[in-house]
Amino acid sequence: MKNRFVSNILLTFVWVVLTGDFHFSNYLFGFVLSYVILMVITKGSRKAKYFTIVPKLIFFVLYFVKELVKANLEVAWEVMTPKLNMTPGIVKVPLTVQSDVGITLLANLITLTPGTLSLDVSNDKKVLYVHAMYIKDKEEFIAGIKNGFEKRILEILK
Amino acid sequence: MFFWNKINAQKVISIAGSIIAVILSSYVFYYVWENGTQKVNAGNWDAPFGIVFVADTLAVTLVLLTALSGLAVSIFSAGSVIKDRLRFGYFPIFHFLLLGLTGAFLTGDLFNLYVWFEIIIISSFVLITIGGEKAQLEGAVKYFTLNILASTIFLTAIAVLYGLTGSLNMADLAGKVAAVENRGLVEVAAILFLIGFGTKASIFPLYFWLPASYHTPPAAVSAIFGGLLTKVGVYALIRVFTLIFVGDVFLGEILMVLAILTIFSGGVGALVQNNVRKVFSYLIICHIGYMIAGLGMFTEIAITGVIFYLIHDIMVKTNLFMVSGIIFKIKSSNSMRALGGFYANYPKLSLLIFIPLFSLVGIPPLSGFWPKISLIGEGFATENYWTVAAIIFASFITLVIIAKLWAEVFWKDAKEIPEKPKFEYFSDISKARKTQFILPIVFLSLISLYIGFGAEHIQLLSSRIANELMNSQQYIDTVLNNS
Amino acid sequence: MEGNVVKESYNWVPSFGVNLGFTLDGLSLLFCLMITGIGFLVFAYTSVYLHHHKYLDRFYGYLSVFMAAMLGLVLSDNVISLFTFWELTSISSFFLIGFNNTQEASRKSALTALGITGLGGMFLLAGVIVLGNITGTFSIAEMLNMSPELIKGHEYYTVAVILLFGAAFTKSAQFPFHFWLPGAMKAPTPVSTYLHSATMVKAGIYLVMRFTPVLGGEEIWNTTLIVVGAVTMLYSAFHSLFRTDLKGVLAYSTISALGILMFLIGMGTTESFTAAAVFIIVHALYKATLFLTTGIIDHQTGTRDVTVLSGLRKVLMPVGIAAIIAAISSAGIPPTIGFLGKELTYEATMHAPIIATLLVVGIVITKILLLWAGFVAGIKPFQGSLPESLKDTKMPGPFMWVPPILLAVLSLVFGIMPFIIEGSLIKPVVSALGGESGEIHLALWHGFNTVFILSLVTIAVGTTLYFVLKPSAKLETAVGKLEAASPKSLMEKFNVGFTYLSSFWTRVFQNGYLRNYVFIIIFFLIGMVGYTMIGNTKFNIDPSILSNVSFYELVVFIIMCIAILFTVFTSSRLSAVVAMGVVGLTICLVFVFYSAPDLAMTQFSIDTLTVILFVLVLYRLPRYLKIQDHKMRIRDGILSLMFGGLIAVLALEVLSEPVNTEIGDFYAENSYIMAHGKNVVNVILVDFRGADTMIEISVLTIAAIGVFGLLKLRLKRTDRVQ
Amino acid sequence: MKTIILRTASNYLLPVLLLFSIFILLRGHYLPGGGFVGGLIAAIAFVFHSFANGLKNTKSLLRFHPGFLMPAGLALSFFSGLSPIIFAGDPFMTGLWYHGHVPVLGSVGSALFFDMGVYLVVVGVTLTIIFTISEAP
Amino acid sequence: MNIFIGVIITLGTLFVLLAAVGLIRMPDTYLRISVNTKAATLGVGLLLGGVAFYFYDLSTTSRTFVIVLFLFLTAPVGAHLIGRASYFIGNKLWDKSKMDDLQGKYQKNSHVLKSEIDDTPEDNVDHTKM
Amino acid sequence: MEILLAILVGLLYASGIYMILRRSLVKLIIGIILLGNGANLLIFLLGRITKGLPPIIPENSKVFLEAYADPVPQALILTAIVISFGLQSFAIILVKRAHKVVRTDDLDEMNATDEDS
Amino acid sequence: MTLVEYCRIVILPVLAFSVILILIRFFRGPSIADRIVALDLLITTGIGIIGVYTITSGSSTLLDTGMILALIAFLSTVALSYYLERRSKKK
Ligand code: NA
Ligand code: NA
Repeated sequence: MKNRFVSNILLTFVWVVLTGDFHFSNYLFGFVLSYVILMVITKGSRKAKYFTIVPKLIFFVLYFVKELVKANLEVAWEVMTPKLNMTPGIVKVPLTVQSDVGITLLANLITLTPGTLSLDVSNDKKVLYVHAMYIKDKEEFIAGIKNGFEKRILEILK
Repeated sequence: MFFWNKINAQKVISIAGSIIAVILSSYVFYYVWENGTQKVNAGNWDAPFGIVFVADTLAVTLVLLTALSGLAVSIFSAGSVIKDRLRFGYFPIFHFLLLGLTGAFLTGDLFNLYVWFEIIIISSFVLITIGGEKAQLEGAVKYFTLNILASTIFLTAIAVLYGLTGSLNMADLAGKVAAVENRGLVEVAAILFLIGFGTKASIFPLYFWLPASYHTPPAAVSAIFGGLLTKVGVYALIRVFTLIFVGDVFLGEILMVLAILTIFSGGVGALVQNNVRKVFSYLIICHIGYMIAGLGMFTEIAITGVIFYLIHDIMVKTNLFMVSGIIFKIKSSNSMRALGGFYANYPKLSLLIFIPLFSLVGIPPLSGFWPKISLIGEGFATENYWTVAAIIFASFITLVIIAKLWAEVFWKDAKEIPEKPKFEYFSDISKARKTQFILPIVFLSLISLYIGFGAEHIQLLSSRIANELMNSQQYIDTVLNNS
Repeated sequence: MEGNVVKESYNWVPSFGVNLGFTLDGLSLLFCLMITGIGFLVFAYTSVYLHHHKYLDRFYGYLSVFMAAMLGLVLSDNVISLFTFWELTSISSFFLIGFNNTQEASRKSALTALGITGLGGMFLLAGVIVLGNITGTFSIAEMLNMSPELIKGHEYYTVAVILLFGAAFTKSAQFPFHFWLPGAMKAPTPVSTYLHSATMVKAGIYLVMRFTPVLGGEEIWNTTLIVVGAVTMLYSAFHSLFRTDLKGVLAYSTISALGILMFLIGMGTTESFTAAAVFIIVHALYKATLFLTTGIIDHQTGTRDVTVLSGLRKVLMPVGIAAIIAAISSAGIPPTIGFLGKELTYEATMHAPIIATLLVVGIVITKILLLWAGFVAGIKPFQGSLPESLKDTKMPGPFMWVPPILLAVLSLVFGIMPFIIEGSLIKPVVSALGGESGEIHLALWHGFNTVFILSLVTIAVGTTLYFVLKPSAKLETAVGKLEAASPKSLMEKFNVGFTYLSSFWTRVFQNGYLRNYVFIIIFFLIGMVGYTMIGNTKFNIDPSILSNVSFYELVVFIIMCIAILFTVFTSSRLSAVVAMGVVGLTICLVFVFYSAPDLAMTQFSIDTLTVILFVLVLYRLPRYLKIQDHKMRIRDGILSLMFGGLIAVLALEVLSEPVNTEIGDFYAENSYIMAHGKNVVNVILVDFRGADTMIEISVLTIAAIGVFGLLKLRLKRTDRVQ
Repeated sequence: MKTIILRTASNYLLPVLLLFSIFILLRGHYLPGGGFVGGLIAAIAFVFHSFANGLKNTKSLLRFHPGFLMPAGLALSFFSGLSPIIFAGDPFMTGLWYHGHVPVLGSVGSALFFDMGVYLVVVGVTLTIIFTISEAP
Repeated sequence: MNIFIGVIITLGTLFVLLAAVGLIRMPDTYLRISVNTKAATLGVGLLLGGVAFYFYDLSTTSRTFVIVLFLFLTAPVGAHLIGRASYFIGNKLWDKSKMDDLQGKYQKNSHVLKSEIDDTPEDNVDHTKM
Repeated sequence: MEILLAILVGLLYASGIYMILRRSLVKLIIGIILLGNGANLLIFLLGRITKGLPPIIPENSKVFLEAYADPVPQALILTAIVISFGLQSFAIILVKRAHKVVRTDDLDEMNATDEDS
Repeated sequence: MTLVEYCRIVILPVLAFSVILILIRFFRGPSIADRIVALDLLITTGIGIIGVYTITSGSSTLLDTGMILALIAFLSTVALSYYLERRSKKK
């Protein structure tokens, strides 16, 4: 996977130098172009990982942005309305992801989303303690995280 | 710094470096003496745009004196400063301090002077705290705070001057400040400089850091502090008041009043001290007053006296703090009440110490005497009778104090001071190390004797410096390439 | 010899006009003979007196230095070199008085003597410098050649006279500076003989004599000398009555003699000069003899208590002879030279320019008392019966007893044959003083006249007194009670007072409280700057410099103000640190708004690091003190606000001055073209003003080494004391 | 602070910060930045790492004592200031320039090495101070 | 174009404003930390997006991109740490909070965080007892 | 804006001194830092302030095409800031050591070295 | 109204107003953590202000400061949290 990525970058540079156009858009174009070429010319099982992960990554980012906007609006509403209708609390979310990177990524994404805050991960890495503004139902909340961010992270890190 | 842990190598390098510094500065001194004021443009940018280093006679003289004191204290340090302190960068920082002093004397740029001052104070902070004993730290807190305060005031003064003239080069400022119409602001800037430098020079009422701290670090450190640190403040005062703010009557009067109070405070302070090093500390203040007085009179002869006194004082104060070190090494105390018996037990050493002690008093023809002729004479000529009275008072009180010290430490019977366990007494150390204690004192005493008996040379030098200072146009022309 | 002057000169510090110029004229010759002659005898005497002393070599060393200095003093033609030798005599005297330096009393006397003579030295220094100012030369010969009117008419004439008198009176132990001399008797007797009777104390006399032709003749000169001399001679002659220590008696009578000399010089007539010149010789001979004999008595018997001593003629006959001759000379009884001296003195006094009668009474009383003192010192120990305790007293070696005999014999010889000294010594001296030496004719017998009657009265009354009044410890104690009002104790009280003042002054300023130091410094700054600004500045703050304030700028201003105040007034250290972060951020924003991105970056990075530093250190530091002192806070607050206000006003004043951007423009123009950089600030840092940066990184390095040492270095117990 | 999140974050932030610091250093001659800020950022990067992973780990990452960077940086700056004396006979700190365009850096001259020296000193100083404090009892 | 930029900048500003209001209104520390991320994410993100579009060149675009990236990388870590620290120093949850699963899971001395409450209650950080 | 900045500078100086005048070591350090900030800002202000025109030569030009802020004060302040940082770190450590050795935070109790001994 | 004017007249004041609100929180606390959070948000807002200011001044080099702020601002938070934790451990 790493090799692919490096090749991709190198090809991008070759493209940029060849065309002599050093603008950002040309880099981007070169990257996409060499990505496609690499995808085409690579065979075998190793192919799968790098070339499936990039689209997943893109979708993941989009998903995150969606969540971000949604939560932002939610919190905005909360702040604007005169009465506080929150039901906050700290929820223990059991973790499926085991790698440090995965846990960190998950925790950070949760934090970045307004209204929720990853307080800490237990030392045995089994649970994540999340502070949230709206906990209508604990199980539902946990499921939301597990089926949302966590599932996608697991996919990417597979 | 690459020899961090090799103490002996550090000692050798330090002393060798100091010798080289003496040789180089002697050469530069000779060159300037023969060929007049020189300058170097750092980065090849002409003044006032780049930083310029100017070697006029005053600067090279002080550089030479710094190198001489540096050499003496370097040798003294090799013998007296304990291993642990050496391991923690004593020598590199000591040489940084000397470098800072040299730079401060040579620079022709006001902000660059500030930066050199900072290198001086940070080195001195480190040297004053190195070892971290209780007294050292207590003293250091005061030393630190008041010096930082002084630096800030100095910086404030630079800001005002830059705001008024847009320049930092001292020669350039000379012309530009003269052209400023709002004289009140110029005067305020001058006062800010006076307070900033005055704190470093330890004049009244800005001297408090000095008696609070100078006796706390090892004697070698006190020696270099006592000899040079306050003098760089005096130098800076001389420089700005002869080059940038010239001939302001109001300032002259202020300087005179401050000088009198400085002399008085230092004198009475020294009178009531019991610790030998504190006595010397207060005497530093007292004698700074002479120089400020001369600066306040602002005649060529008075400035000659100031310069002569400066030369004498650097040598003798450095020496005296080393003397205090050797006294401590012998008896493990610096308290006059506790000390005694030196004359009986160390007659030769006592006679050696007699030289700096009575040079300080200015017993003619020892070195401290000559500049008083100029100062007292000009005091009368400029009708500053109170200043004359103060100078006479100071000479007298110095005599009384030193005589008392002599009687207590040298004449009085040796008291039984309980031996400190594990204290490494002078008598315990090797001959080579004893030499490292005594040699620098001999060296500086010889120089003091030369200043006294060869006063003609020093007087010629001083009057040439005074002449250059009073006729600063030549300095300005050299720096700004005016022809 | 008369009028002949020998000159020798070596340029020493020509820039000051200081040379080692030596001139031997009549006045110098008189003193030179005393110095070398008595010096020679004292050297010989000492060889026995301090025979087994551990530090005899040192003693001879000091004595030689003194002798050289004294000779230099009287021979110098240059006032600066005269001063140099003057100070050297003080210093060598200090060492000689303190020769027995392990004794506290000895040290104390040495200090007192040095203190007084040192003070005089300062007067002399100032005096000769003033003289130099008046005359434009340091050469005495040149001063003598100047027209006296020029000097006496000068505005500094009085100052010069006062300063010189200050020097002379202290050195020559005139009232009220006399008290160091009795104290100096702690020195070994040869020292007392040599310095404190024959030579050093006469340096002041020499000085006055030397400058009589230059400065003398004016009323202030004469009157002061007469009054001070008269008071001194009477006061100390009277005081000698109450001493039981032989050396004490001698010391007071010496002071009295010195007073007489001042008194005589002050009259300023040829007669008085002659009298003075003769009396110098008289006194040198008899007083030296008496001191030497006293030394022998002390050395051989171990006591100088005159109430104990008697009958010593039986064991110390030759010494006794010398002493008795000296006593007779002292009493002014013929055929000693003392008689001659006294006659001349009376003669001169009778012709005194002012209140002659009163002065005659004074001088006669003095002489009577001195007669008593001389008898007590020279006759009393040898008279009467020898007490048991002194039976074993031995004669000392000849080196000890020959010198006093020689001196005593001289007293007789000069008395009988005064012409020996008349032409060789007296006349030259008088002419050096500006007197008419032609009028002088010395003879033992002056005829039966008023002076002779006065002499007879003196001798009669004095001798009677000697038999009536014996020295006694009781008297000494009784007079001791009066000591409280004596100059000595006044001086001591002044000393105590001054020391108290010194401690007080030192404690007030150097009181150990850092905040007081800061307070004084800032107070001083406000005072000075404020005074200057109120006096000089125009307060014309140009409104055009106050460009419009946007809302966001106002907000930044408000935030910073609040954050600063919060930093100052919060009671939690951590909150203060956080608030400083806010301050830092707002400063950073100011830098961004006003075109200084580099500064903004650096400021912010450094603020962050400072917070980190604080945090790493803070929990090892104590919480804020809970000290509430409202008065102090208000005082400090007012001071701080004044300081801040001053700086703000100063800033606005400067801003309304025209701006000069010459340097910045040069940098901007050349930044790319010559220094190949476009960020001018960076180019300044690494190129135009790279030297600053070089030093600055050195500062950082030193700070780091310092921190490292401060935290890592723990002195071992053994090193802690080094 | 033993939190997984901080530790992991520090592992990816450290290279980012270091890279950024060098970026800031190199562009200083043309745009805001330079040796000071660059050095401060690099130092902050290591300090951050030490918060997350403990001082020991950070030190083992560095392999040498940060104090060594101080003389090294001083020497580099000093010699780049000295180079004009040696190579061109010009006064101390006169700029020496390689006349030609180098990608990313623009012109290369003694000033760049000078700034690098500054960078090293700042890193060395800051780390020495902070590490010493952290270790002190 | 300018209108588009104006709109996203306005939106960004509003989010920042709301975060500020939230900071005032939110009743406990944890909630305040939570709303904090608003400004850091959408607010500043949109503002800088506007800047990028306004200048529309590589250097500005990359710089704004880097700023946002840095914020995304660092803000959550900071929030995590300060949230954790607030729990240690005993900041209580808003009294209308529904639950506190963290109750009793931290060890006072070691700061070890457990996934279950174990048998060392004396060492557990417990806000109800503080 | 100059007047506001002047007031700020004054306030920084005032608060710096006020803090130095207190008895606590920590306040002393804070005071020194505030004072340093004040001095830097004063240089900045007296070097005359210019809005939005950093002294950086535009990309495709060799000289400035429009007005620019005076770069000199900025360079000076940069040097001053860094130097103060060095001094302040030393100060902080000094205070820490002093507190540890002297065992007090009260500056009033640190006066042994001024006493006659 | 141009965009630049809009930014200057509307956007910057609104952001400045936000800053005042944040400052109120900073002032009120009550816990030190709240102050740290307020500082954090203040810096983030500061980045936004710098961004808008680059538009009004037309000088994009000022954005560089924003980069530094974004990257190292949280270090203060880290350090302060570190402190709070160690302090609570000590108790
Ligand atoms: Na969140
Ligand atoms: Na620089």
